[in-house]
Amino acid sequence: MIVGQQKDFDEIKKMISAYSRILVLGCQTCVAISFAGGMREVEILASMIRMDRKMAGQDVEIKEEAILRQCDFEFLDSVKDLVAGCDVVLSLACGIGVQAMAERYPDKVILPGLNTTFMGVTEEMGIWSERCAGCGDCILDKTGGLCPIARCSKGLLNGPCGGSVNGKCEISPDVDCVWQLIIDRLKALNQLEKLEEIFPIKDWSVSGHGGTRKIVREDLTA
Amino acid sequence: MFSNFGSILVVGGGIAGIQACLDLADSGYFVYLVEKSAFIGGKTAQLDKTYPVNDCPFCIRYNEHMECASHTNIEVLTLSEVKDIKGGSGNFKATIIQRPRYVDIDRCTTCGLCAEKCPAKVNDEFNEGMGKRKAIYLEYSRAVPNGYVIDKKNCLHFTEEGCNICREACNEKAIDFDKKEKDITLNIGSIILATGFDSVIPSYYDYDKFSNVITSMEFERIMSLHGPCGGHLIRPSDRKEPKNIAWLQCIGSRDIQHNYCSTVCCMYAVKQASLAKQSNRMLNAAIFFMDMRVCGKDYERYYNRAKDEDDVRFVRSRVHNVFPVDGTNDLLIRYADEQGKISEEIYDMVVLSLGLEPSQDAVKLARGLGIGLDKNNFIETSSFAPVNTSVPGIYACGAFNAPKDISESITEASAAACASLLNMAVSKAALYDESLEKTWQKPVSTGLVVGGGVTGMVSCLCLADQGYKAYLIEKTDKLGGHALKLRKTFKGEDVTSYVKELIDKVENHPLIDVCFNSEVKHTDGYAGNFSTRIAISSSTETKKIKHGITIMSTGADFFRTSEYLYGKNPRVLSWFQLDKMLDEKPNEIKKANAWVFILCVGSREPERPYCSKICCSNAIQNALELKKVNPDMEIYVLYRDMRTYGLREGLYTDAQDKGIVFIRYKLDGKPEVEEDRDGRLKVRIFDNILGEDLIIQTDFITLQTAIVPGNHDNLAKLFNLPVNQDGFFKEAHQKFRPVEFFAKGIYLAGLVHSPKPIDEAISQAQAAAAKAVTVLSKEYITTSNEVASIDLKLCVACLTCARICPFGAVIITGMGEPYVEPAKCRGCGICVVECPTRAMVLEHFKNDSILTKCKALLEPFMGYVQ
Amino acid sequence: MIMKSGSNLEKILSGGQFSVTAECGPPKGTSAKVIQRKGELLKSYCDALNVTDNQTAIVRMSSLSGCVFLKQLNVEPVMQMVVRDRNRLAIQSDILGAVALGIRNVLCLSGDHQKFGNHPTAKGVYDIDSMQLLQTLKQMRDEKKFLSGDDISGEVPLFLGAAANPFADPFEFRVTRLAKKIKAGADFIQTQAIFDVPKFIRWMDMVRERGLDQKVHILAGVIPVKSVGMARYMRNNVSGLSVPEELVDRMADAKDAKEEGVKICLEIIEQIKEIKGIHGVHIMAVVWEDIVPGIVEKAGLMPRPAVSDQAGI
Amino acid sequence: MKGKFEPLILAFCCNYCPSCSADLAKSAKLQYPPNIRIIKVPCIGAVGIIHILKALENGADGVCLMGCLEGKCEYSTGNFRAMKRVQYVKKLLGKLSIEKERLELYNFAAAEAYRFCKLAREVTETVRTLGPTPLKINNSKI
Repeated sequence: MIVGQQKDFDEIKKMISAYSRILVLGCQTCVAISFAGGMREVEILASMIRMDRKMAGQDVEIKEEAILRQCDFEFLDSVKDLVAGCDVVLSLACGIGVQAMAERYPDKVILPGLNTTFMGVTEEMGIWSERCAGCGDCILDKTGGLCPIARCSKGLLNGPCGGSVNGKCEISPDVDCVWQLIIDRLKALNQLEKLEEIFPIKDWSVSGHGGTRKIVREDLTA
Repeated sequence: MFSNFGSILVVGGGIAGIQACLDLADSGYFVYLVEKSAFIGGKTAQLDKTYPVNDCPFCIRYNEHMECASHTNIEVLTLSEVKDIKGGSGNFKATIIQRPRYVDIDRCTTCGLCAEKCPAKVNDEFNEGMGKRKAIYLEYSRAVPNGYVIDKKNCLHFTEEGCNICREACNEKAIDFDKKEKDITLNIGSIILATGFDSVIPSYYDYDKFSNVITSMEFERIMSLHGPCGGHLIRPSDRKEPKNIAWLQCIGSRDIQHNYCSTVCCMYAVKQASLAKQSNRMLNAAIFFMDMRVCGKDYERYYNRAKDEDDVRFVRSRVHNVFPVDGTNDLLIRYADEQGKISEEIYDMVVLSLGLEPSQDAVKLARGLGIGLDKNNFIETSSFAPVNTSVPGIYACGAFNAPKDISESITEASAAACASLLNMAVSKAALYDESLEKTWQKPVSTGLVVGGGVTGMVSCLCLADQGYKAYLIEKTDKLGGHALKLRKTFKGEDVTSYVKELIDKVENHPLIDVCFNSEVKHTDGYAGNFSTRIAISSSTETKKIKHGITIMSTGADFFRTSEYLYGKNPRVLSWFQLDKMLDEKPNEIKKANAWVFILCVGSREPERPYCSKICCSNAIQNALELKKVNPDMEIYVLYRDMRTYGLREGLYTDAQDKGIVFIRYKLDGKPEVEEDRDGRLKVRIFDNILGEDLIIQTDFITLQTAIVPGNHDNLAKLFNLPVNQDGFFKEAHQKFRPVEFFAKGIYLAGLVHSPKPIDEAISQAQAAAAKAVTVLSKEYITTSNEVASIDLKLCVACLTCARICPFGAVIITGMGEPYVEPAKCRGCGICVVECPTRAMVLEHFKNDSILTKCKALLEPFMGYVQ
Repeated sequence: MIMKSGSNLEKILSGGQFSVTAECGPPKGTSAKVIQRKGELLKSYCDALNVTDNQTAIVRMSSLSGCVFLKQLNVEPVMQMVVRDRNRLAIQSDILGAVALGIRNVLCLSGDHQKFGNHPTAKGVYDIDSMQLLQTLKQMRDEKKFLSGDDISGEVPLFLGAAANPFADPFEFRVTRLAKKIKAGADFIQTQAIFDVPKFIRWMDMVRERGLDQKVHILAGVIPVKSVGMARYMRNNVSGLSVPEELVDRMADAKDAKEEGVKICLEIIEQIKEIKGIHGVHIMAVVWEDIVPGIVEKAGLMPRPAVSDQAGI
Repeated sequence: MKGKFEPLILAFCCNYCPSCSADLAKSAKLQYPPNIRIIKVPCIGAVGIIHILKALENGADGVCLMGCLEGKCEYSTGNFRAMKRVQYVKKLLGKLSIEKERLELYNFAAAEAYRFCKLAREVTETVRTLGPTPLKINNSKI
């Protein structure tokens, strides 16, 4: 799941300062689940903006809406009229949704209301953490299902570095040393010998360092 | 229609009586509640707050009072007394005499006009005589039954002929002076005595002479918001706020006339003193006591808080007398401290912590019924049948059995309800009005009991004897638990043969299925419909059990100490080892010259700040046994506070008479145990009274080790049950719902709740079974709240509702579709506000409607600003 | 004997002699003086000096230039290189330059996380890791090939070093990781500073058990502690360092903390020397380089062996 | 003519203990300021961030949440969640430069009629001192 976090209100305020008819548009999938962009957050943000404008003695007209996914063009059509009726869309979708909106409505200013933070899991209610960096070349088979690229602060492939203490990373005692976890897991699986081998240098070209990635499945295309 | 034949008669409308009525009525039986006064609620209703939670008892119990008065299966007879009972178990004929109320309850709207006009002023006994009421009165605004009553003794209509002022004032025409006393005859199957207690009326300390010497109950009324002082702490003589208050303990307890401890006074004094301190930080509050007996669940913490946070002063002493201070209304207290040094201190106000004794009317009634009473007039009961009297079919609960506090009285009330149902002669009323409630399905009429100790076995038998199938899950290969290691109860009853008999009954009961070597692996469902998977260690397969209720009775463990050379020297024994020795090696005991008992081993320590409750009594009981075997033996008991509460005080006085030496030690001056080269033991202890170190050469040492919570983390997780700071299970309400969990349909009993002796564990087991029957006996699983629902069009299966619901009422299916379990949802709305896509709805609490309400409330006020 | 690099350090170690190295941090500025002064000071007491590479992620003069200044003084440098700040292209090109400038010893490190330095918002590169850095340099030396497989013209005579931390977790895996580093190409190892000698001995037992001491030269790291404050700081704040409580107590109780610090350091060296498989000591006298000559002398490690052909092949 | 400022405070009141206290206050004929307007909710945990914001947006000078005592929630965790939410909304109010003191959470036992009245007076006084909600002042300029 894509995890997002709403931008600081001051930043949003500055972004929308020139506009008086605003559509706050939520996305009801990933970022709703991470409490950054669902209808609940749309209502809260809209109320905040209204109060802020009221205090500044400025008029504002805010429409609140949320659609299932802002990353699919078909869904975007349902808000056609709402978009037409506003000066600006404050999108509470991830970066994908914001760009999809901008692509679908090229004449409209689409602003991002949140930061797309990472791909991760809900550890528990209210706590999310990163799991995958989308590097394009999965190595989880070799590391016991734990990703050192997303979860080691240095992205080491042959860890742990000397900063690993009590299973925690040197950058913070709140961060698990993923290499410790990898070792524990492989030990439990009786596969510790996997780590005897030196991990080869990684091909980063498929991870986005080789340019924007695209997948084409000929069998599915029109 | 139903026949009243085989109904149950509950005598006494206090907290225990009400509880017994409700449990019986909820299980489908018809109950008559006979209450002497005009209102139910008893002494509890007079209390300001209750320890150890500081809740207002009246607020919390109000619903129960109302329910009792309006339940279709309960008939409340106020102003009534038992005149006569004939017949025997299953076929009693009771004659009740009911005095007239003179006010028609159905008409009275409690408008209060009558009392306003009534010319007769009377001392208000509800307020302990402080303040006045009229001859027509309501005890307090929400008293139940909620209608006025005329106090004939003081009413001018009767005393001076002809006063009709109230009758004329009443718009509802509710007053009728012509009503006559009447006899009511009832056919009764079982009788429960819940007559409560009277406070001991002190004849010393000049209670009557000095206005600023008050009783503990008077103090409760002073502190009560609805009391005569409106909750302001003032002293009677000049209505000024006192600066110094002293509490004197054991007034009418632990003396020659009362060879027992009243059990509750220490805690209520601690409560009163700390509440007083909380209302006025500058107050000097001192409690003069002999032993601080705070041995219930969380009581020690409460006491520690009073001492450490509220700064209540605790003075270990004997008070000689209270004198007036000339020219003031102050009082001088002369007392001797532990070393015998006499001191004097002046106080503005003195509170006498009065002891409890059985009420005189009740004693008379019991004697008339031929019920056996002990020398203090408490009902004689067995530890193994704690609510049975000597007369079959008659049960007793609450303070008539022994002095006890609210939660234990409530437990016993439920236990008595359970016991009276086992008396097969009572017939079911089966009268429900379920038209107002939503119904779902029939409950599964099977119980699951986890833990096969005495508690679990008793619960099982209670269920099975009432015709419900019961599964008993035991993790070991035999039943009995820790009780197998015990010899005798404090009353001297033989535990070993009792447990043997119990095991026999359980194992041979056709409705009980005992699963040995088994544990719970998974559980699901709600009250009336649980489904639990059991793993049996001998088999790879798991067993699935469908059940309507669950009782947790997994017991506790014993602290394994490394102090005092335990485990190093074979002559340092645990109490079980001593029990065993008494049975098996009396000759070794005969040879011993000296024996030392060390109490509070592992209990009341910083890492375990609770009292294990049973160790003091057990130590003395065993010490007396040793004396029996070897009367010449020197026996020393090293203790911190001697907590022989209730009737156990008799053991203590007996031990003192037999020359057993008691030496008190402090936490920072623990005894030291050494062994010489030959393994001989030496105990060094500082004697507070002598003010010097004593060295005791001894042959044996027995350690009274703490009771510690068992390993029930897994059960807690599986059943989503809370655990308190000490690691014991946490019940729904410490005072008023002692054997229930917050989650409906799951109950707890025995040591899993807190440390306790076998009699209290058994009464909890019976109480839990009584609660369980209220669910099992239902025709339908019901709930009366609105439940949350989900707009599936908006739901993205984010799991928030499932994660946040405190009751686990939302289930997400494998396909990602959420479902609200109606019987589990309590309609709190917590999920509704957090649902990120606004898919969750609660009909009576719709988001839109609350926002509209919010707007509407704010609208008319706009005018103020302009 | 065929030398891999012919460096002074390599000669001493392969000659079976106990070596002494020390640390020499470059300045946060452009003056060569600092490094020259340290070089002069330590010259006759050490076999080689490590020049750190943006140590603790704080920007300093480059390790390469520090090494060059030392060479000018006829002091043998060990160039430290971290993978935090360079991708695989920069690494390889820096190595070519270093070899050309006569540098023969390279210590391959991953580097402290940028979070701890003076540019905490920097992007850490970590294109390859320290293990892979060793592999890369070994390949450049032995096969004369870049990572891409392209040929390198000329020789790449390098003596490759790596770090090992016997005190970080997981303890057991630390020896495995050492074995991996040896496999990847490490010729010598400089360990994290040792205060907890018993734990170090346990680690060395495991090292010998796997025969790793036969395959690599292990130089034990030591830090002379200057004050009780420093001891406490290291105990509390430095990840992967084990500072026993009694050591802190000794520093706290000492009349003269510096003297006590040196005494402790000497005691540790004394014990380390006795451990089978330890071929030298690496003294990290952070901002207290002046004390190094004294320590070397008192530890009985003087005079340093003369090596016939100073540096280079 | 501008009259004396009378603050308007919206109180979300849990149906259990706090409501009991409020009702008790009423039945005991204790006085508390009319400035407090009570909305009863099934549990204080059912009051969302949006409810608090909407109350302020609609012109409340102050908002208070009244829940049961810690550990005494009828629904186990409702008051705890309310506490966390109030902390969160206070942060939001900081962003809007609205005084955080306009929002407060109180925990009640069931029979604290006196405390209920006392707090009602205190809240009213606090908000009175803070003056009208900034939403009204600035809004009246246009």
